[in-house]
Amino acid sequence: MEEWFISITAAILIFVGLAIVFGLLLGYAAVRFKVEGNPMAEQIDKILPQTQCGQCTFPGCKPYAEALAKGETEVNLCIPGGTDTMILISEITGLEPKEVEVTEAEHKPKETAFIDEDVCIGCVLCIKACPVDAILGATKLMHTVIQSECTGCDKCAPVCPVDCIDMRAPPVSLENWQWPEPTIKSEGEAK
Amino acid sequence: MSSLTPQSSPLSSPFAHNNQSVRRLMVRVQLAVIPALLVHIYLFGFGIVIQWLLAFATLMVVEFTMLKLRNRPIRPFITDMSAMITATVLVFCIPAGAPWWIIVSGTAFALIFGKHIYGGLGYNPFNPAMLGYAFLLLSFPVQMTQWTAPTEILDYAVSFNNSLHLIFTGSLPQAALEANLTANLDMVSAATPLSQLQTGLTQGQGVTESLTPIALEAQTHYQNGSFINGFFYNTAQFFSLNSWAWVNVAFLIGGLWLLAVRAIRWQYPVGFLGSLTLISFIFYSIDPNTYPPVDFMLLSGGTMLAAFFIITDPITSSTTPKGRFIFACGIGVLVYVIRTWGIFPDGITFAVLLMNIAVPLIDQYTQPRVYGHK
Amino acid sequence: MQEYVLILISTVLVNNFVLVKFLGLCPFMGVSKKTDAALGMGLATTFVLTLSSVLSYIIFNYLLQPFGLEYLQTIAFILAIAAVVGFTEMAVHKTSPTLYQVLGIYLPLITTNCAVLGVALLNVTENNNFLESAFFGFGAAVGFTLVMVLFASLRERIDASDVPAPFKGAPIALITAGLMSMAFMGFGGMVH
Amino acid sequence: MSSIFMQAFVRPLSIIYPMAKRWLHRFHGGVFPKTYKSLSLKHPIRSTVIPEKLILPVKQLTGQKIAWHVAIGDTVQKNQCLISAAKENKKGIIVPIHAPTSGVIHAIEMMSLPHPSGLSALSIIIKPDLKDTALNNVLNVSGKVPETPQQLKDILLNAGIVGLGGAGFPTFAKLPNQTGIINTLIINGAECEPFITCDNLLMQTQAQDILNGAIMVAQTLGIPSIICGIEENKPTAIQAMNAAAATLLKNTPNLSITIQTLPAVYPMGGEKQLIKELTGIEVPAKTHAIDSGLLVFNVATFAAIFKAITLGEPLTQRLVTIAGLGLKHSYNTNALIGTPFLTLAKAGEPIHPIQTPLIMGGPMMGFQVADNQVPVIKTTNCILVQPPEPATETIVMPCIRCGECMDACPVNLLPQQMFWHSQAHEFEKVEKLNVFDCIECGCCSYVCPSHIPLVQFYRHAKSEIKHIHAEQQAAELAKQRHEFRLARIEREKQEREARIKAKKAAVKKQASEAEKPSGASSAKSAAIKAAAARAAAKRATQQGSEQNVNEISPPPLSARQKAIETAKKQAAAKVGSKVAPNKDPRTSAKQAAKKAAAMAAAKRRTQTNHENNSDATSKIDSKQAMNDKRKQAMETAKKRAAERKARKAEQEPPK
Repeated sequence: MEEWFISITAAILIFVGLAIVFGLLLGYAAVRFKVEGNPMAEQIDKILPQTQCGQCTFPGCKPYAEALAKGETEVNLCIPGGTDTMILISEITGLEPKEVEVTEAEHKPKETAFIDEDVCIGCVLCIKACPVDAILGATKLMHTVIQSECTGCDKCAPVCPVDCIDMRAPPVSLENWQWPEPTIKSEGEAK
Repeated sequence: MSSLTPQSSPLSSPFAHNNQSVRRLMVRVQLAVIPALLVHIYLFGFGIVIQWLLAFATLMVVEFTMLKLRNRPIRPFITDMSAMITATVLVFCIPAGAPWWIIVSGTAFALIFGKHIYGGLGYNPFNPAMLGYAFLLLSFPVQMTQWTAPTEILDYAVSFNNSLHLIFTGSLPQAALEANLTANLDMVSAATPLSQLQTGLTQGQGVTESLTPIALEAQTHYQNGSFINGFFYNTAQFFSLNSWAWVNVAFLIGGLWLLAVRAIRWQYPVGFLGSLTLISFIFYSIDPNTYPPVDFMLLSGGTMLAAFFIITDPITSSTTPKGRFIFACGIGVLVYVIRTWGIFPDGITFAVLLMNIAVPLIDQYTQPRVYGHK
Repeated sequence: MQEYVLILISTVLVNNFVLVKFLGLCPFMGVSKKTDAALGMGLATTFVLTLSSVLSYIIFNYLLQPFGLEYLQTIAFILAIAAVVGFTEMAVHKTSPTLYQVLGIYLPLITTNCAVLGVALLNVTENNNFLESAFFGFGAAVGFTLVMVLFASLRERIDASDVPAPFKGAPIALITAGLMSMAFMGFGGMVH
Repeated sequence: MSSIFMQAFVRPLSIIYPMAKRWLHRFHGGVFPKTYKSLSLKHPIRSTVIPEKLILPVKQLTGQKIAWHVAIGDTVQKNQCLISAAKENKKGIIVPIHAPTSGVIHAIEMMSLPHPSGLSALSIIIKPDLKDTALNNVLNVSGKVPETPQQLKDILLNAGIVGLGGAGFPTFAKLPNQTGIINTLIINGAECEPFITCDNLLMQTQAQDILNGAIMVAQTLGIPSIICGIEENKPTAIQAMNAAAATLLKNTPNLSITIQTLPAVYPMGGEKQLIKELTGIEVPAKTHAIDSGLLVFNVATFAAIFKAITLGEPLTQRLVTIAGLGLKHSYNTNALIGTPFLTLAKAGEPIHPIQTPLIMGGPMMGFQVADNQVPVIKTTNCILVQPPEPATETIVMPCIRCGECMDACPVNLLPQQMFWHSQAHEFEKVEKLNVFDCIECGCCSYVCPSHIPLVQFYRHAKSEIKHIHAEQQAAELAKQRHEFRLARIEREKQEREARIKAKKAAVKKQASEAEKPSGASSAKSAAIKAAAARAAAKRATQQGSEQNVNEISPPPLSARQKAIETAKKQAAAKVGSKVAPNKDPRTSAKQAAKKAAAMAAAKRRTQTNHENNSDATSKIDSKQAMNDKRKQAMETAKKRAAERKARKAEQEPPK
């Protein structure tokens, strides 16, 4: 009778002892290796295109990055970033990559806002809407877009009462002309 | 031609070319194999020619179907001869008398899993020939160890239709069997020096004893009425090299020609043969009885075939000069390790595959010094 | 001293845990997209494996055997491994947050990594002494890391290859792993 | 230069092992293409032909200001300056353009440029009158060697001299400002590109001018030694230069001039390769030759410098080779800058009419021009009619990592790895492989057995990497602007709250003083009184200063405006006086606060109605006209908006 009684109590004692030892060890480790803040948010923010366009339903890129870091939202909401940003986000957060629905933005060259000056009535609405203050002008005075600062987030066009803003790609000039990538003939289909 | 819009994809410089082409490169390697092929036919009979024809047929079928599946332009890829080299190398690795389905399945596996699954020419990380050889070695160990004996042991050259009969039916035709009886050799096959050495060593014999039986067999060989007593090496009419050594010498000659026409780079043979010689010299000087001499190591099995035709495959080997040297030295060391302590008599195929795995890492860390950089 | 070297060679090359014994395949396939992630995973696993193999030896020989409780060995080993992995996860999170993000879910998954439990159980079946089991654990982990890093650099090259569409991604990786294990069979029979 | 022994050993060996020739020169790699130079060497230099129109493209970057000295319809003399940099131009360098011959400015319009992109730029089109009347010494130089480097640089700038070897970098910008920095001046006579023989003939005919130009530059900048590198396949040129060097050495004792024969390998003519070959110095990456105390110019540039310094003649023409397998007679000529390619090509009697685009430059580094009517510019050293390799695309095989390109690369890069990562779009890896050190010489594509257009992959990779860096910078800038904007909005909110809180506090303070008994200590009440007085006075002065601000901007005050002003002044005065008599301090402070609030409200009211009917107040009778003008503007805007929507609607459905 005592034989199995001893082995059971021994087993229980051993496991309880082990649990206590490991518990203490992990408790000490948790205190000593305390990590505050969440570096992931800055890391994601660094790879977002910073257009502050709000197409991801967040007021800017930083809020979207924090939401991603906390894991509250999807990885594929950043439309201007397209699939490569989505892949980078999924790698950083470790979440599963998901298809980006609106993808035609990826191939077009970046478009910037352009105000048709003879239609603009100087209502200052677009200046308030622009997330990066790229529109120059004052009430009743002519408005114009600083092309180099505009991120192409297209927040100003819908706001304009007289619809005088449209998005235009910069004209191809000697400065921004790019060598096209050669297509290797044999990679394509059979001749 | 006076359109002012930017051209879609302007054909840019350079407009001159030294009209080198992949096909010309591969043809040179193919030519370099011919001396070894002739020596092999002279010493081991026509078995290898039939094997090569079988391999060529399989290669054509496999390449055609694969290119059709990947809808690639058929003509340029079939005539780029790269599959031909894989088949040729594979043919030298298998016994000349092996049954027909050995070479067919080996070539098919090599080309499909070795090359086309990764995207065709230029994308495969593993050497296709070695992949096929490893597949055969691991799947059909019995058939792969029945090497045909050299003709001077068999006392007659295995004629073309005899070996045809052997390959397709698995045994010699009846007539040849009787003629064979007088030399009381029932089987056609014999062990290669390497496997002979290995079995001898495992049974505890020294290097010299385990190699002499070949000479003994030569002794019982009966030629026009008198016994010729062989000695340490199997005698042949000229010098003291056995027939496998002669095949290796033929590969050496072909290889040197390749070096001269710059079809391969010097880092490969120098690295491989250098490291093999060094490591076997060290071990030989430590204990001559358990470790074979240097020249035996260099001229046995597929050493020369590997040095000039297998590891020099540019697609699967490292691409930087320093990287190539490290790649070749690595194979040399691994070959010696597998031959001495492994269970496979000739470790070349596994050594090559193992170093192919390490190629991307080697390329990353052996970049040459760029002009103007430290 | 000589047999420790033999143990190392046997666990790293001859019967490598991933390619010959086929243990620890899920991180092998999961984390091998980038070489630096693979190296990070390898180092973390080395730390865990060596520590847990020593710990499981102590638990088995000094706690279970005297009381004849050998049959409880698996639970005890898992407990030990979980503790070590918990400790490692916190250490990695503190020392290099980037590595912590890169490894992500695969760090806690080391607990369920069959190589880790495999090492502990094999130590018992081959009843290695203390030093042997330490070397055994360390060798297994080095073998795991070596193959992980090689496989990751190979995958980076294959991802950029023109692989047929149905084979892109995991299928071609599995085929490559298979061919790698075929290559590792070359070391077969060296150390019995 | 390798030793004589090496030469003797390599010559026979290279018959069986051709690549042994690579051991003769010091830089890595290099290729040995068929030179085809004999085609155009046999014929003497043809005299200049004046075409029926000259096109002079004006390369203008956005934001550059150019001073135009001519307009359409003016008649110009030869060497007359057409455009030059405007004084207030701050951005980049503008090289002046001179009329190559006398004639009439026919038009100034967008014409196609000789550039691989095929883009067009503003160009001056001159219709020559064939009289060729010239202005002499346009740069009014004294003919003597300029004393200071700055003088030399001004002459070179005004003469419009750029690097004629092919880069086209303005020469004056390459020169240092003080003397003694440079210790070797290199004359680049290598001319390693196949087909091109213009430098060779220039050396044969104008050896004296070239060396004089070099000596002048050396004396001005205090350079002790001059080395001229010429490839060994130009023996007559070497002889001519040696003879000229011998004669000129007599009267320039402290200067050492050496003519060095170089092994004929492509790309010996590259600046860094030539420096390594002649001096053994490796110019560190991302730095210019001048940082290592070296200056390299093409022979044609030195000839142009000599003419500019001695005769004051700007750069208006240059020696061009017109060659190709498609021409019966390849030849060299002193072509005027601006001559269309086709006229020169036709003068070489093409075998069959030219359909394919002409190539500017040699077969290794040239590019196809979009339109054969493009003009000769200062860097055009060759017009190639038909390159040896037909321009049609041959079958491109996948890369077999054979390393031929790596052995051929003169910069010792890894072309096969760079190609692999750029076709897989892993551009950060391509950048790590130092793709920006690639000089696009074409050796790798020349030797590639798979005929892959490697150079174009690297050009694409370079522009892609520049684009990625630009995008990252733009994103960084956008982030800062966004954060600044959020901070500004935050600050404005806080200021408004603070102001409201201050006002509420002031009102509350006044109320609390009213209940407290009047016998409180007089010192405390006196202090409050003083504070309230001071606040009121301050507000009054502020009121006054805002007052005159308003006065400056609007037109002379209308009657109604004056009435408001006087009312405000009395209010301010009453507040001030009330505080003075000994009324209860707390009530006066409360009243002051109420008064201030009222005044602020009044000010705000006047401010708003000041804005929306400012024009109305100024001219009461035109009030009506202003309203309907504004209404009209609104209508037109609405109409135009409607049209825009309709147009956008049409675009939508076909998409």
